[in-house]
Amino acid sequence: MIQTIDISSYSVITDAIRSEARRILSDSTVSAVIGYTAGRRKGSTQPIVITTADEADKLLFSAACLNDLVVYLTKAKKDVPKSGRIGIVVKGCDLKAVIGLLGESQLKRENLYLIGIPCSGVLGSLLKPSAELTTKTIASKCCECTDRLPVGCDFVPAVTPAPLPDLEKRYANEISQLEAMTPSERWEFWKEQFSKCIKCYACRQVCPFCFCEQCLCDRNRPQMVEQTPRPSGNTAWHLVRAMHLAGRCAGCGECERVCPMDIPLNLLNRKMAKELKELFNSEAGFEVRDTGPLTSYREDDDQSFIR
Amino acid sequence: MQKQITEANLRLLIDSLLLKGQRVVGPRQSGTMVLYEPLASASDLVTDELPRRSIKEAFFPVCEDLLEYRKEGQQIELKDIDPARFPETVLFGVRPCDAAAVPVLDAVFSWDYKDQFFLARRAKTTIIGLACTTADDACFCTAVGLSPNDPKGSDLLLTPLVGGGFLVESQSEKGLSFLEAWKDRFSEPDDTKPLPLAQPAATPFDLKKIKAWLDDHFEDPAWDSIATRCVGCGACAFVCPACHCFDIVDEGSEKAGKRRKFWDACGFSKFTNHASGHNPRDLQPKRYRNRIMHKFKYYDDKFGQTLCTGCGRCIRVCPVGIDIAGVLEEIEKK
Amino acid sequence: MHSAKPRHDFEPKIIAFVCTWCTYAGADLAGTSRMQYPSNVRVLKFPCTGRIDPVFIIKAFQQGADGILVSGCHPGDCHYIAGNYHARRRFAAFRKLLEFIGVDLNRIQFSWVSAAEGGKWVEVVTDLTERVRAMGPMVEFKDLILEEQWSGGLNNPELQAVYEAM
Amino acid sequence: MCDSNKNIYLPYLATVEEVIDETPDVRTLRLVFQDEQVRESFNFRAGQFAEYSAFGAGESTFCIASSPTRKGYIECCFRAVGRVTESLRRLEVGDTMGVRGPYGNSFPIEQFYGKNLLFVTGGIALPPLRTLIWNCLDLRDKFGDITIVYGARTEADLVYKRELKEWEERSDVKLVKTVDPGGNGPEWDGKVGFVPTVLDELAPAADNCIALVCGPPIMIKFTLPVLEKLGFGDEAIYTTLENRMKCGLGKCGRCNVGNVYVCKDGPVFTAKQVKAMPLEY
Repeated sequence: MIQTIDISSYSVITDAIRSEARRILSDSTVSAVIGYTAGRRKGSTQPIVITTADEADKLLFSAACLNDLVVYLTKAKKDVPKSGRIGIVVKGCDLKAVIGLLGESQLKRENLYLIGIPCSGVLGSLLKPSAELTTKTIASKCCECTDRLPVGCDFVPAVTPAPLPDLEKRYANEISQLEAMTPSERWEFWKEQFSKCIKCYACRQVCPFCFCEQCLCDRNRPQMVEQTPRPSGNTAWHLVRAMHLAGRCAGCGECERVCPMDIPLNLLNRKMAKELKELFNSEAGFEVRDTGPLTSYREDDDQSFIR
Repeated sequence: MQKQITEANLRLLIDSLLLKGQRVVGPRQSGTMVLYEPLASASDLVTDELPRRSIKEAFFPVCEDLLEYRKEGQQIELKDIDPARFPETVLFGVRPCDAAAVPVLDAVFSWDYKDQFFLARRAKTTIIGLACTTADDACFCTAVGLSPNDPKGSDLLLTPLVGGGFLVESQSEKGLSFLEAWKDRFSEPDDTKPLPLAQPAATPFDLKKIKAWLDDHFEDPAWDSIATRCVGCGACAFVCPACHCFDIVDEGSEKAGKRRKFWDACGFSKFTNHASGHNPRDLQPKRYRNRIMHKFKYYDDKFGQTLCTGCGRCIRVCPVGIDIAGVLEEIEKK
Repeated sequence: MHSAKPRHDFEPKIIAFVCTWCTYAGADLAGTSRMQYPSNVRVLKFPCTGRIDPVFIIKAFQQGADGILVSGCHPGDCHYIAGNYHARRRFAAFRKLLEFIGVDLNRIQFSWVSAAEGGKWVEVVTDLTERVRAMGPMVEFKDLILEEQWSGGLNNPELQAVYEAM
Repeated sequence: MCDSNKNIYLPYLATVEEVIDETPDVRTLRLVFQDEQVRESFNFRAGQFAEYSAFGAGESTFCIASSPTRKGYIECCFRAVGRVTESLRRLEVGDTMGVRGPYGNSFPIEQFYGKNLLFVTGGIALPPLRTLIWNCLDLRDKFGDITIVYGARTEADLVYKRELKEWEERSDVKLVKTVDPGGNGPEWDGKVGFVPTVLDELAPAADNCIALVCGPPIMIKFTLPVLEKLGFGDEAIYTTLENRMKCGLGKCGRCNVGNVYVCKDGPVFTAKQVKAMPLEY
């Protein structure tokens, strides 16, 4: 039964963000604020970098504010001004990306002014931006979200998000469905998904953790992954990305949302997160860890699979 | 020549084409989206949604082999691709914004050197267009001089009629010969009224004025405010019916392998990266500027046409919500 | 001198990623002590198991490997102190990913073989070769190489002729 | 020579006839086409380029370094910087490689008849002008005096050392070779200094003279003002642009500077054309 989700708090949040942005820009605590602004189409939003106080009224927060703005802080985006302290609007899932990047010393906490959002969920896709937020159109990541109230931010609008109706845990169900399949069925499922990929690299370009100067898959000396969008090269590409994100991915789900071919990429990352939690009891959360699960070890790690 | 065909006869026509071993490509449900794909049977045809990728793929594939090489000792033997092996194809249900882009691409692919990979497929393909009765707020074909029932590029144009069935208008020789070959499926047009066409909510752009601004605003701070948010992926270029840039790479070993041509996009940083590391377009706004310039100025300078048909796909798939219609509006106001 | 090798219809291609300090030396010991083991294994020498990147394993499968062996120093013996500990975690995670996309994990074997364990090396290689031989060729990745997107597909004349003849 | 149903991406096969190491990392290959018919029909003009295939690695773009007046072979000169050039470097005499071309426009040599010619170039940028130099020397009487100003970082970086000697010995050519400060060995007989400064000292007369400039962007940036100071008009200065290319024949949309396609409208441009282009090269 489809229920609409109460997001009345978003208008209060929008005003709070605007006044906060105006304040921190006018007394120059920050040199720029990265937030969301309205797009041309009804209900659509775009990321925006504002640098003056009177631009603060452009900021808003709505159910269509899906982007993980943290990608603009990484060094992959050289053209966003990096001087001085930067303000940024972050939802709970985005904040986990900031925490991950702090742990990997890509960002410095003192250069950030985090505007946390008490989030009641966002849309799953912007193909129809004016869609109403319901239990059907809500993003899959929000159904399993446990961090609605961001922790450790510089400013959080004093609003408590309305309790969410209980939502079907889509990722958990899909992963268990896939795990129940036989290996050849799983291979067929993923072969069909990966052969749809057209190598547009949107999943890499929006990912806050994909900040390599030159991606392994863009190199040809040595050429480890095929460049052409053929099923074989696509499979290798998505496996390499899943391994590179294992233990780091914060679950912002942007890779899956931006894929023009609707490939369920976040399934791979959620599965790896689940396995790493079981194997090494480590999870991307709100506390800064300077070594991830795959960059540290313990003497007594499980080695039952090793002869 | 005008004819009429009922929904049932159209499906029968598709099935008989398939039985003849003809490849029929049309919009088909593929998982959670609609894509132009080869149809297994007429029931696959979906006519109520704009496919996620454009029809350029039927002429300019995502990835195709250019040649095959094999090395014996110091000698190399090259195997060419025989254009006769491009499959004869009939495209059903092609949207006017897709069909209109194909003749635009003819210009670049036959500029001095004839790219047989595009032109041979073009010659072996019949395009049957389908007028649009629904549009969403991303469509802006009327803003770039096209319309929901624009015959440009289609060999036959189907216009949905009230109560099902389609009015068929032939637009080219190929369309006429197709009607001739299958005349028993078609009937004479009675005067049933066509369904109301879609009205995209976009006011027409003055493309000349936009081009004039682009002519002398290569260096302009506006590009930064427009394109700083662009993250440099290729989604907009790959779903676009008019973008035609590609890359060529060898795949295989030194002993044997293939040379392949596949889609590329000017949004990528490595698109113009020199071996010395120098990159003329090092920052993202410069790359997005090239996209707008190529579509609305360079292609006009070279071939007198606009490399955009207003399908709105790039607006729908852009990860950061860059809206090309919004950008054009902003430029037009300047 | 060595017994006549039994003829098999399927000879699996096994790729062994080994660390040069322990397992490679162990394999060398097996050779110098005239131990017999199947020749299906191709050995790739790495400075440490920590240097073995999962993308190498994917590449090996793409190039036609039917079985993969990754072997290095026992925990604590690593010449670089912690290379094998990191590898242990990395491959524990990578196994789960491969399993999730449908690769049969019996095709991949991880082992610790020290420089003195020539016998264990022979044992590991022989077991893996027999196991993979029983499972048959690794078809998933081999078929994948031939897959195309629909638009790039070409008619092959022989198939077309057969079709018309029907 | 592009009949309609030919695969325009199919290269001609050519055998490596001779390998010359110009500097430790720059090599010249002399190629002979294997197909008799191609050997006869392949004619090009000075300034055109070709796509050279190292099968298994890909294709690379270099100018055709030999002169159109020398029949039966073509030469290319490259530095081993990437996957394709490394693979080309591994070729020995007798190996096969692919050549696709000739592409692009060329130097309007007919307009240079009766004029003096000033060649200004540096490092590995000599090959694009060398084809023109030899072309003019083979029709020597059609031109006024020919001056060549050629510089490199060090003595070892000078390319075509044999031919530099030849040009020095010829009476109808004035060669001024230079190395960057500190790059000269003990018995270095040429000048010492950057090319623009050496050109400034030389101060060749500008009237009835065409300047042909080719070199790294930094050299061009400092050479053009010197030429303007000496009185060379924008129409009288020719240069070639190097952009990343893939197809070489105007399809893959990669080499454009503004609306100019370097592979179709170039690579040879006058300084006037280059100044009209947006700063995107």
